[in-house]
Amino acid sequence: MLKYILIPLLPFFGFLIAGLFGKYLKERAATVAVGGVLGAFVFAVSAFIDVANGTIIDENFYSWILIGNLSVNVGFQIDQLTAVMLMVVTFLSTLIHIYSIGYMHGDKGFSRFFAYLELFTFFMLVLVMGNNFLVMFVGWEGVGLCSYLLIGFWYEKKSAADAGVKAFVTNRVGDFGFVLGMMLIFTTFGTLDFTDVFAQATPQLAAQNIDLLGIEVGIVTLICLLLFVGATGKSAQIPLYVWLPDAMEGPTPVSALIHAATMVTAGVFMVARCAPLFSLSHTAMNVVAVTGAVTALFAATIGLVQNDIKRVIAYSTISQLGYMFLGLGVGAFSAGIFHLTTHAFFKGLLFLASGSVIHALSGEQDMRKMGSLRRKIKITYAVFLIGSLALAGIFPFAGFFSKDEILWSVYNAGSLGRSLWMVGLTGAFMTAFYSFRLIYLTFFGKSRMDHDVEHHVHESPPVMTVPLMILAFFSITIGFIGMPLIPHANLFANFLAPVFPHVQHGGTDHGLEIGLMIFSVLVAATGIVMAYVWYVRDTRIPDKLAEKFSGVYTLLLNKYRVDELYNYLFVDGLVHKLAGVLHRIGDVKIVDGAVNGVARLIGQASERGRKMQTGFVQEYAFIMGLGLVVLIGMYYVVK
Amino acid sequence: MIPLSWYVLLSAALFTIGVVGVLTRRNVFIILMSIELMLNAANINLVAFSHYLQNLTGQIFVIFVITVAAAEAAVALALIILLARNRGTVYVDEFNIMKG
Amino acid sequence: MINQIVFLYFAAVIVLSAVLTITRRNPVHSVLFMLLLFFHIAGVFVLLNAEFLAAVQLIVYAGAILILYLFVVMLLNVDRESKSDRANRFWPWIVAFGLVIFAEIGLLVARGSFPLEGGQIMNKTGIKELGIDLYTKYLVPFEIASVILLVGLVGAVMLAKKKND
Amino acid sequence: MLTSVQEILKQLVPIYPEFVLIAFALSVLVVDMFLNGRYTHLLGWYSLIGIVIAASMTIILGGVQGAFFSGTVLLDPFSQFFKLVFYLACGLGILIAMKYLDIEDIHRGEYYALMLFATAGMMLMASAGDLITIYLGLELMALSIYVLAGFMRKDSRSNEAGIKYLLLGAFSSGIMLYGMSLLYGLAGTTNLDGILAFLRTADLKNPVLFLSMVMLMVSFGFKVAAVPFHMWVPDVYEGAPTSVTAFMSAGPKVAGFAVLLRVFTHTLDPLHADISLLLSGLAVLTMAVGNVMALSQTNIKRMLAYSSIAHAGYALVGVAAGGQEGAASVMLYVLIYAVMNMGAFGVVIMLRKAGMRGEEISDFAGLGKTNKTAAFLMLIFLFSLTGIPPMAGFVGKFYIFKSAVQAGMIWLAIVGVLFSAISAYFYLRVIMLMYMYDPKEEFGLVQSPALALALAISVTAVIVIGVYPTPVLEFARASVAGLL
Repeated sequence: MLKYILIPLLPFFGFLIAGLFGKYLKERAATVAVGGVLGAFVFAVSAFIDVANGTIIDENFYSWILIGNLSVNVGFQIDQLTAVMLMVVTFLSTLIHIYSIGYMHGDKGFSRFFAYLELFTFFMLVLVMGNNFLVMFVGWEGVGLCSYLLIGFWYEKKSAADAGVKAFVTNRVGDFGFVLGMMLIFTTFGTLDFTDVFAQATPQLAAQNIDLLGIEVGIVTLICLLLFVGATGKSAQIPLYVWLPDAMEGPTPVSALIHAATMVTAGVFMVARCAPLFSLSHTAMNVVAVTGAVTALFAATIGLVQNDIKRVIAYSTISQLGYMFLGLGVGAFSAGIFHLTTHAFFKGLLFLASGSVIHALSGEQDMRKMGSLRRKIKITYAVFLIGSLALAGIFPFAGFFSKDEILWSVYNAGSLGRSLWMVGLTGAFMTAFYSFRLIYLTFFGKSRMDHDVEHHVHESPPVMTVPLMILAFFSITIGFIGMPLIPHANLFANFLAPVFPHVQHGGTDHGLEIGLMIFSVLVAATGIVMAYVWYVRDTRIPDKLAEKFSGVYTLLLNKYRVDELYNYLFVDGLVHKLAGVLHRIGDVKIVDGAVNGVARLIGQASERGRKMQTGFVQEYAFIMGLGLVVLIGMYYVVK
Repeated sequence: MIPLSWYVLLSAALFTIGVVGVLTRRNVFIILMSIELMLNAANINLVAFSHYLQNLTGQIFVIFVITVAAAEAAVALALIILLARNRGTVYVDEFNIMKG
Repeated sequence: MINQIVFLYFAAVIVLSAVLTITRRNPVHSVLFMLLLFFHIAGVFVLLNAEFLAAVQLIVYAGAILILYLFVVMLLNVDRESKSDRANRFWPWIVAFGLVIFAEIGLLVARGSFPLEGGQIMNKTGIKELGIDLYTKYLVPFEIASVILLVGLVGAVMLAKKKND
Repeated sequence: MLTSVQEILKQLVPIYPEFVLIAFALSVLVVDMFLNGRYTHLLGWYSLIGIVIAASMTIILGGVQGAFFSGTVLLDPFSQFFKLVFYLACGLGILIAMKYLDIEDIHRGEYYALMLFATAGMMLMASAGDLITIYLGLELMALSIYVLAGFMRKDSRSNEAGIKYLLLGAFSSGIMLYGMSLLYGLAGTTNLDGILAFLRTADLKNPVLFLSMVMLMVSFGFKVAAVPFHMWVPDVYEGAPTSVTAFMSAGPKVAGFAVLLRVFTHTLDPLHADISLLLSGLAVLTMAVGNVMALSQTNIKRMLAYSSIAHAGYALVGVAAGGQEGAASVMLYVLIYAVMNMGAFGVVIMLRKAGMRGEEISDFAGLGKTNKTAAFLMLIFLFSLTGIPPMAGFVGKFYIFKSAVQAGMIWLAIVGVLFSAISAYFYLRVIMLMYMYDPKEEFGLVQSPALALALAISVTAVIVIGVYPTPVLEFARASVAGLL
């Protein structure tokens, strides 16, 4: 048992040591930190082997909240799903820790950075290992906090601090759904333990309704939708995705670990964990699938025209997360988790590789100021290409297997499935296009670099390139554990089968399956070729198009003006005066967009309220009296 | 035989006058006196009920109310003296350093 | 009948002097009207067979508390009252608001009922019973009341004394 | 003669704790005269001894239950729970005050005496079995606090806080008395059990009953700072000496909830439907106003004042939910709230030193660099106030909203969680300032062993209750048993 507890505890000790003694350890803090996660990885492997041998661990340590005969425990559970997540989290975390030694070298917050990273890993492990909703929620909140700390790591950069707050606050909106869902689960099932809750999740229960302000809603549907609100916040789905692109203000290893490989997939993990509940509610499943598909396409279109290298990858992350939800939503839970796994590798790779590019260019992130780098930083170019091929879904790279498994399941999911399949395929085309647009702009063509920058271009040190190569290796090979077509060759799905008893299996028409696969690879290849033609062969085309369809282009470039839309809806539509209240109330400006919109509205209410607080005792007494009169008047309402 | 409701109406009137006094007058003394009016309204109620209920509790309550009123008046007047000394005014609407 | 006339007289004076209390410009005048008011309330108490309370009302309320007010009013001698507004500028609204409160309380009381209304009128003076109750049944409240007076005393002295510390 | 003294002492056993506190307060007053302004802090420790003795008596009396002194005083687990919270609040209040009073140059023995008197008043409120005891306990507490709020005699802000609190407090007392008189007229008794017995058979549609219930609600709402009876809170909290503000935000408010629970979930229980409706309305308003108004504050004491209003709103959700679970959740919540809020004020008080008021939120800028411990403690308290697990504040909120959902008031829980999400903004602002900005100027913090002890107690409580709340939760649940 001890070794399982050590999985989260080792990073926690790492955090304590790096955090408390960072001042003395200096750069040796990294050794401690890497030791912590590496240890966790070793124990995770051991746990994985145990699970593979059939040992499912589900143990309570003590009861946290005991209310009568109902209790919430602090306990861990390691089943197949957790084991997969443990492997992904600890492995990537280890690699990214190592990479960070090189990347953060010389930063004055070096030991602080590693302390945060360790703390994040700890909470992430708590999240995936919890055996009930509340422990999961502790991890859930914890990773949010660490993400906030890490995004705002370079707090001297104002935009970084703002982005941190935006991430935290948007996530609070999502958490709001999670908490409510959790509460509803508690009152419905009388417990928060996964095993007990899922054991009671029967079709009879799904038939029960609950009165919500006069509308009858299925209780399971309501629970699932509330949980899904939480998932959209954490996993950056419409409409709560706005924080993720801004989160790129953080150091690149953070983007790779938190905003690509692990934390953002927490929502996917949670929905998969609750598969027994979700599969009881068609409505909830459809909402998940449609949200996923729409996000996948929507984010991909934005990704087409972004110029910041990290933002392109950020939007592609949102889009890929959309695919995972699409898979979950049609009942292909193991396909969704499979995509989560492969995505963790190739997206982690892409982020780290982009970090290597940025590192080489002394901090430049604008792709318009890159070009022709393929000869100068060969290793980075090679791994970037592998990552992009995986992202585009080209056979035999990892992304191909997982994405096609999802699309195949979607295709087989009735009429809604067919239309979502079309959406997914369109998204896949765009994915291929923008990921190679990135490659061509960055590594091909003429150099558009500043002279100084060009002079200093250099390949990253081995401490950074070795993790890249390891990730590249897995980006090529990891897909084979989920082989389609051949009976029993999908090791991944077989492994997870006990956790997802409700898995909807794809159709059995192998001919059709192969046909669709070839078709989607062709679609992706078309995207790549088109990107080649536009950005390498005849570079005037994009500009011409942008000119011709300037409306669409600006719309995309401005990310559909969603931030402005939120502003309009929440601010202009309701309040006439647009006073920058939050600027006035302190020097802390709370970010743009949706958050700012709501915040400004509330801030204005707050300012108005302040004016009502005049300091005159008699006004206070009058308001009390008014309260008295209204309350007495309520007599005529209630009686 | 006086109906009980007469007493209650009298006390309601006194209570209301007290409330209006608290809410309108600027002089803090008169506000305090208005509060005394409200307390007296409650006292009339208590004594009247006590009488009609054949029950002494109401009267005892009144004794306590008067006691508390005395103590409260002492503290209030002390604070007013302080304010008059420090701020030179006894108008409540000029006690407004703290607001917002 | 005679009782009712007496009550109506008391009531009329009480309301009138209450209104005068809260409307006079000079606080000293207010205090004097309040004195009148307390006398009539004492009269109402007598009408309700609560002679002891009537005495307390006069001795404590009128005799002590009001005199304290008078002292402080005269001590501070704030004579700006003659020049500035006596009420804040919202007073007409607040008078209307007061009428609403009165109407609400009046309406609810008129529609409601007091279950024991019309019971026997108490004939005993009740001073003895009052004393016994106060020292037995309500012993703890009585003691608290003494502590409250002490706090009032300590607080008032501490706040108002001029000490060069 | 001797036997009769013993007889009297024996009869006083149920109110020994109150008795002890008052005796200590009196002796503080007497001793203070002889100390002549020197060694005043010793009186603080002396008062703490009194609190410890009273607390141990309360614990010893834990087994004694029932109505005493003709039903005017009740001893039950409910009142004992609250008394322990009051001891905690008073003890922490005294600890954080000692150094602060020196800095403000108002270190006088009366301070401790008044704290003890106020605590005795709160204890009587919690164990009141009669409207008269409630009224007197409340006035004893309120009167002491009026004086404490105006304790800085030379500071006109403090005077102003005192007079504002007094005027509005007396106004609300007037309303409460009127309501109590009507209730007495209806029930023919001021005894709480007697009133309950009356209500069980009475016509509940009687408008006078409703009127008196509403008037009680207004005045208790005033004490717990429920909107719209909250307007005094920010002004008084800002003007009062910070140590008094800390005590006010924990003690009297919790006492208000003790009475609120006693009267509304026990005595007036037959009216539960109406009460629940009105209180849930007040709860929504309170959460809204508290959280929204806190956003635009620049003074930390005012911000914490609005935050305390917001927290009263969460607790009111529990009262509105009613029943065993609702009451227990409120009790747990006020305990946690008292501890974490006192802790936050304890950090605020560290910033006050000669020549610097240390009350602006911007004064916290860069605290994370200049004083790591203080900043970290503040971080914990603020996270707890926000309700982030595994801090105690989360457990409290979780239990409150859970009981609301259980009572079928899902919408109320939704509103509560929503506003608690908003509250993250303004707590976060302080954290951002502490950790993400550079200090404006170099400044040292005021430290003292007493303050350190207070902070250690509160931070330990916040974390321990957060990580392992079961014992406290069980305690609250067991304590509510006598109430219903």
